[in-house]
Amino acid sequence: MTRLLVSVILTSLGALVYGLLLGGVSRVITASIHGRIGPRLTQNFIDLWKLFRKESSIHHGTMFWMAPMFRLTGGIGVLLLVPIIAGNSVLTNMSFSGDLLLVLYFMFFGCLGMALGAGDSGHPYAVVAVSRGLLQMSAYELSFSAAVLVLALGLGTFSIENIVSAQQGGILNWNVFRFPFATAAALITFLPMNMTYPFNIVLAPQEIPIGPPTEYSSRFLSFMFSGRAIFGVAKLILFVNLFFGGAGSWSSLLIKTFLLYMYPLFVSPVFPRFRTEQSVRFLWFVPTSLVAVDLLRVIL
Amino acid sequence: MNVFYWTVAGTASGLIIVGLWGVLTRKNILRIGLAFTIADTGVNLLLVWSGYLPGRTTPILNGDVPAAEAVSAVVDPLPQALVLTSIVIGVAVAALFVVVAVLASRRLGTADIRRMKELKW
Amino acid sequence: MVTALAVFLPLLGAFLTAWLTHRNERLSLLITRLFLLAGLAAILVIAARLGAVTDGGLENTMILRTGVMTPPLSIDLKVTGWSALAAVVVYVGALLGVGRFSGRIPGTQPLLLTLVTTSLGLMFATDFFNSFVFIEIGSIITIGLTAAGRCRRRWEVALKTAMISGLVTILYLLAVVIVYRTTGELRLTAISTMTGFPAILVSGLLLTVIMTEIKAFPLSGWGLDFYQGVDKNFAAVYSSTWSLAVLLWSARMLTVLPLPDPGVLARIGAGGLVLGQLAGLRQRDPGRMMGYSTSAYASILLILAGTVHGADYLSLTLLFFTFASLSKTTVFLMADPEEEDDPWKKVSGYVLLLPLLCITGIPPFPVFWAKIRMLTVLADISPLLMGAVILGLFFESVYIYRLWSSRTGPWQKKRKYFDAAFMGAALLAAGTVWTAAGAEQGLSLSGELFRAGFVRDLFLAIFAGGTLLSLPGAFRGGPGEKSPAVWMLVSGVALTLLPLSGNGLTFYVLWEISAFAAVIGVSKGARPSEGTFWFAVFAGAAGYLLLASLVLSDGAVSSPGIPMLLVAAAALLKMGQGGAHLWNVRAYSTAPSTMAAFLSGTSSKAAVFLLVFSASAAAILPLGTSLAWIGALTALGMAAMASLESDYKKVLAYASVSQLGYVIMGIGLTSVLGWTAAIYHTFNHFLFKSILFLGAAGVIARTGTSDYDSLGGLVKRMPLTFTFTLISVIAFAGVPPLSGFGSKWLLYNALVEQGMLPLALVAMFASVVAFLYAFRLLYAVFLGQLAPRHYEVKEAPLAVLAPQGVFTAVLMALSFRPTLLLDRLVPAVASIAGLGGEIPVIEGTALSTSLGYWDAWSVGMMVMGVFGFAFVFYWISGRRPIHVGQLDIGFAGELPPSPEEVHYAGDFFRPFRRALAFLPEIHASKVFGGIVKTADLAGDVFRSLFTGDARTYLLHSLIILTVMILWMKGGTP
Amino acid sequence: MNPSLASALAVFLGGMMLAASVVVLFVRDLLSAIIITGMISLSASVLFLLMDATDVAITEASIGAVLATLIFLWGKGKMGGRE
Amino acid sequence: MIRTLFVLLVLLVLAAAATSVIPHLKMRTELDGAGLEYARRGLEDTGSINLVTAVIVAYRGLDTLGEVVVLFSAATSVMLILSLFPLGRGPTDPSFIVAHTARVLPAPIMLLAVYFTTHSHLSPGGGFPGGTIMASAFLLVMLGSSSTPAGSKILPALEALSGTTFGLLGLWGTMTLGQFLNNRVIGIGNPGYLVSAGIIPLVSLAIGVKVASEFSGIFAAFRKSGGNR
Repeated sequence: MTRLLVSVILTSLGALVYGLLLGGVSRVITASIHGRIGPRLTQNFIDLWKLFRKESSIHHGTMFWMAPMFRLTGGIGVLLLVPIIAGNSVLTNMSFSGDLLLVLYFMFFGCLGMALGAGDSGHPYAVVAVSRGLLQMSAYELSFSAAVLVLALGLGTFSIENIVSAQQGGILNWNVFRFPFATAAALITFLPMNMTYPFNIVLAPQEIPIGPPTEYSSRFLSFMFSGRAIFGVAKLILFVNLFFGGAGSWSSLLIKTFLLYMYPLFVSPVFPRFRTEQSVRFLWFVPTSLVAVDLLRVIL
Repeated sequence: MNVFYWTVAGTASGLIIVGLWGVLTRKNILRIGLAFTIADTGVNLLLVWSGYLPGRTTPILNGDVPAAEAVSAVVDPLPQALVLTSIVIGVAVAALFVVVAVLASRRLGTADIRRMKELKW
Repeated sequence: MVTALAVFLPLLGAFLTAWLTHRNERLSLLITRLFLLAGLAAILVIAARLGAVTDGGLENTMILRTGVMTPPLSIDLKVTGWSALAAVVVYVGALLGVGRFSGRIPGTQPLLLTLVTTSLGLMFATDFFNSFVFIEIGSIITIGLTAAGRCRRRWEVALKTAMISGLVTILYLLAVVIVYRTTGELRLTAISTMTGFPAILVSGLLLTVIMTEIKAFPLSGWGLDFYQGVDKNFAAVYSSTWSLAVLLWSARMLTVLPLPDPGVLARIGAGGLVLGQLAGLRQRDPGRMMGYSTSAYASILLILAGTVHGADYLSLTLLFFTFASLSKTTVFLMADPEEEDDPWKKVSGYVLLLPLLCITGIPPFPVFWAKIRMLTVLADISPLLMGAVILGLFFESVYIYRLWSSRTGPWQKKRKYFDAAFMGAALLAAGTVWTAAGAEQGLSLSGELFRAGFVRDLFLAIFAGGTLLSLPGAFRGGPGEKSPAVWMLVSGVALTLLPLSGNGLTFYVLWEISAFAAVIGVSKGARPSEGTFWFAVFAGAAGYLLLASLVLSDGAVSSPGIPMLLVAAAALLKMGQGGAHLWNVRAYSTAPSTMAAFLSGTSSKAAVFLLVFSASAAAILPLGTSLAWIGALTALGMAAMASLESDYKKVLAYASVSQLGYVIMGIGLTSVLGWTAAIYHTFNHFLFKSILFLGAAGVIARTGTSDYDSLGGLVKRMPLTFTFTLISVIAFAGVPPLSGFGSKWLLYNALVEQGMLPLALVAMFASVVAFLYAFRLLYAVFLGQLAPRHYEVKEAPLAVLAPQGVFTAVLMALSFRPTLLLDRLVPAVASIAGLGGEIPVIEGTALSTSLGYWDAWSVGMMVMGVFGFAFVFYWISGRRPIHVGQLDIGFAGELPPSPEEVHYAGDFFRPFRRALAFLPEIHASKVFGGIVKTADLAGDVFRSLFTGDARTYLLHSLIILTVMILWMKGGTP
Repeated sequence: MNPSLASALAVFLGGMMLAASVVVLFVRDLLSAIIITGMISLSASVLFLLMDATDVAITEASIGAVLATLIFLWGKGKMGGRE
Repeated sequence: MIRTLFVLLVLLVLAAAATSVIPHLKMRTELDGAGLEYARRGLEDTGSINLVTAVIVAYRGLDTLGEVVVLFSAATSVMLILSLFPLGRGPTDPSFIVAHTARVLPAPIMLLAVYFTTHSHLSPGGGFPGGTIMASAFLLVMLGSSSTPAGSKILPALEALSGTTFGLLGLWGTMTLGQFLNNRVIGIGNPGYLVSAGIIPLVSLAIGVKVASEFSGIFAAFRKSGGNR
């Protein structure tokens, strides 16, 4: 019990640090692509601390109040439900409580909380962003869950651990090779999942300050940032587990997640931003058709 | 005697057909009433006709026809009895029909049945 | 002697009053009543002597000889137990109507009294020509009283009736000629000995006469005009005297017709029933509707004559026609003849309810027993015929419903209505008791129709609990609503008894009671007309499908094959699946909110119950996968509709149908996992939909609106309602750790286990779309800006809040310890024969299959732990934030204009609509509108037969006559 | 009566009646139509006599021919020129 | 025109279809069925020489009662309707010829009527033509006077009386012989005499009076609402 508690706390903190670090890296790289000087690698830590320490703080109501907790819980929860390193009994954390299905649905927890908070703020922009975000989510979840279900059907299990262990024994056993189309689809959905170009209309920096959390500031925002960073890492680990053979060791975990994190950076700047309905339609059809290919392979 | 027999039958049937024809095609309600009367007459003829036997007499057993020979001497009394009823009924219905027709044409301002169809469908 | 008195007393009275009425109208009326009462006493004595009330006495006979000698020379009047009972109805009808009608129009008593004697004479007549005389008297009096009636269109009606009777006279006398010439006598029984072409000709003539007289489609044109145009108070007398007499005489005539094949009658009747009632579907004039209903009963007579024989025939005809006549009389008595266009304009629906229910044959009214007996017989002969009859009856119930539903008049304590209603109710109640006691198939609430066990008990708990918890809020209707509490209670009690029913009949009766009580409950809403109509139509359709299944499966609710298909269709309709959601959306949104909660949360589970138990009894589920697909597509489509909808209750309605789609999906899988998922979700849905609708009830009660655009920010005013709604929304969205996820987990396991990935995908997509409306619901109603007009809004009434609390408590318990339910549910489902697939394993709080695992308890603990940690950490890590209002937002330095303008709720998911634009717009309302339009068009084709020109009606009769003669001639060598 | 005479009379009367009945339908003047209908009734009563139905003949002559005609005449008078 | 021809076509098709019945309706040479029985025992059973009357009043008395009721209902209806919806224009002054004829003719006409009515069991005629002729006498009286004749006041009473008599005569049979309208409640006497055939003369008289009062009632109603133009 104590071991579990320690592991949970350490994993969460680690994921937070790693998430912020990755964010910093991405900002640096983006800046260099743009030819700017850009922020420092540690800028995200500084921002977080600044927000956390800010004295003045307002809230608009109970849901506004609770939303950052929801967000944080959502992020940490997903992280805890995903076994981080295959075979490491400690770092499986809470993954015994449920399988892939639970993770899939638990990913909504944080989103829902944040959306509610945004709604409670009473700010129309926040709600507009929520509207877009939910729509886009509904779109990418279709193809992402399709990809996941194809894996589950193909491997005959919903258990992430089993999925990971099914990929052991050589790189060709990785699902990225066994289910290339499903993986491709999942990688496409990875972009809107992280709200990067061309799927960043939710944040739409030119129109809406920062998307749903428009009204948030100070400590509330720091919680949200933390939640988001942890959630990002959790998603990376999930992808690695599902498609890239899982991580047998710390090093492979870091390398795989880092590479996966870098992939949007090199893809997204190429595309212009989709309008909501465009992204929705794109996500409904393109990745889903890809999955369909693997689905037919599995069924036949 | 067959000629007589079938002539009456033909006349009766003809009257029924013409009467119904009139009922179904005439527009003036009073004339429709007349057509009904004609058809009724035809039906009555047919009824009496159905009780007719050749070479016999009225079913009244007075001196001319002894009661013992009635069976072979008189025509069938039943259809005649029925026709009596039918005639009276016919005229009763006709009287009512005419009264209704008169009032209908007065109230509706027309005797044309084609204009008496407010109730339909 | 008593017989002679019973028949001729009114006639003597008529002669007397013909003289008196010129002198003293009131004395005349008194004498009329006295003679009628004396006659009634006489006929009651006869009925008692014949032992008519007991079942066997219908065939006992008493002869009244007239003239000299015996038939065939003279004429007998024959009173049977059967006709004696009908004669009682004639007297009662006359007594009920005579004061009303002749009170308004002086000088009509002699005719009314004569009509009674004539009706009795016709019912007792044994002689062919004698019947003719009676028919003529009846026609003359009908014409006379129609013309004397107080209504604008009397002349037209009287003239048409006169012309019809003229034609009938001619055809009948022709038949007399042929009968007498070929048989030598005129007894009715002689007709049946005829053979060869004369038999055909006489059959044709008499059938035409009968069909015209009883107003069977397609010879019903004049009858429709008659009922539309005639003085409604005369129609009251007419219905239970002359109309009844003609029906019963025809019932006897039809059995003696020397038809080559009596089955022809049934086909003519069934065809006429379907087409005639189809024609009536679009009818708006209430009087004409009654005419169409009469025509339906005429067709039923033809069907009975063609299929049923002996004692059954007697009891069925008696049941059908006496009670229909009596009900019709009651209905007409309540009409106000001065109101030409809608004589029932000012009448309260309550007063009309009983007789109209009786006419439509809703259990437990006597006509129902006759109907089900008839259908049972028909089912043995030809299921197709039975189907046609059921379809026709369904059409009838649609326009009868319309007749009822447009009665919005308040309950008036007029004596006029009271005595009619009271007597009608008393008579109907007596009849009900009589039939229920003598009904061949008894009702039973103990028996093994449904296998006792946990699943049955679970449904029992749902029905009982749902009713009890929805009820408190129903006592006070919301704004503009009336209280549906009584009807909810009736419906709920019937529902609760449903799982206990001992046989199929009981089940059906309870089902129907529950349905029609619910219809009335729904009609208490603020703008009920359309919603209630569609609800009634769909509930009616489901009921008739169920009836068909019941009849076909011989006492059980269903059996393999077609009956099971019918049951599945009924359940789908009831649950709004596969496009049938039209009724849910319209009814839920217009019904009183608590009624909607009851319907969606509790009542819809009856369909699940039906499907589960029928399928498990039939051991197989036809459709199977297709059923699952219907559920999946419904779940998806309705979720999308819910996201785009802007009315609180409509959203909930769509959502409800969408959620039930998962249930159907699970049942369609026919595996242990699938059914576990379905039943688990059923229970879940019961909880969260009840909470949601009750919450909506509270919101609407306080704000008076259900429009998203006008709501918002209510979390500040109704925090408890919001909390309950939030919890149930999280639950139905399937977000862990609340109970909805369990349903999803079980369902996906079942789907993947069966290898149905496409289905799983659709389900997954539907559940994601569910987020859209889930959030929108919470946001538009409770979050965002609070409109100034709602500043003073109070928390919802305790009557809806407390039940929500109870539901929420159960929901939370189920969320954290789903094994409380699953521990019992899984073994129960596993023991149902015919279900394949693996059985999930439960260990402690964890549930696992070969695919995956789920431990709700530990998930719950984790979420609580993390959330609690974050909360506490926030609490201790710094200063409390300051609360500011919703208008105090960063608005680019501007002051937000007004809360309403800032609240962004309308067309919330516009991009979604745009993204869907490539789909052809298939709205259920359009589809059903199309169906209705097609039916209307088809009905119009047949309606257009009735041009209103009396000559056309005569021509119809002649054409039918020609066709029948040619047909029968061709049929026999 | 001589059978052949009866037959001849029947043929004659029958033909007249049929012709008259068609005339009733198509003659323009309603008054003539009513009178002709009365004539048809009278002819019918002759046929009744020929068929040995004395009672019927008397009744038809008094009721069918006279009374009905009177009633229709009254009706025509009351209806006036409405067509 | 098309309608006229179409209807004719339908009727002819119907007639043609019905022609198959002709072989079944060949002329009879011998009585059979009920007719035979009536001819054989009619006189014995009823004591009426006129077999048609025997059938009408005795054997099938119920039909005749019905017939009377038909007339009663029609007359009542007509009177009712005309009293509810008067046509305006009351009686007009009779012409000279009519007035004089009306003074002379009624008596002999009445005589004929009474003969027909009371001798129904002996000779052709009977209550119906008798009653009609009575009514025509009344009609003449009515046409001859400019006001409604005094007789019309007692019409309803006469009507009620005759109708009730008919009904009670019927019930008498039920009470004594268990057969409604049996004519043998009193002896049938010697056939051929005026007082014979049981209650047939009585019933005929009742019928005659009833028919007369009904038709007179109709005439009176017609007259009241405007005479013949």
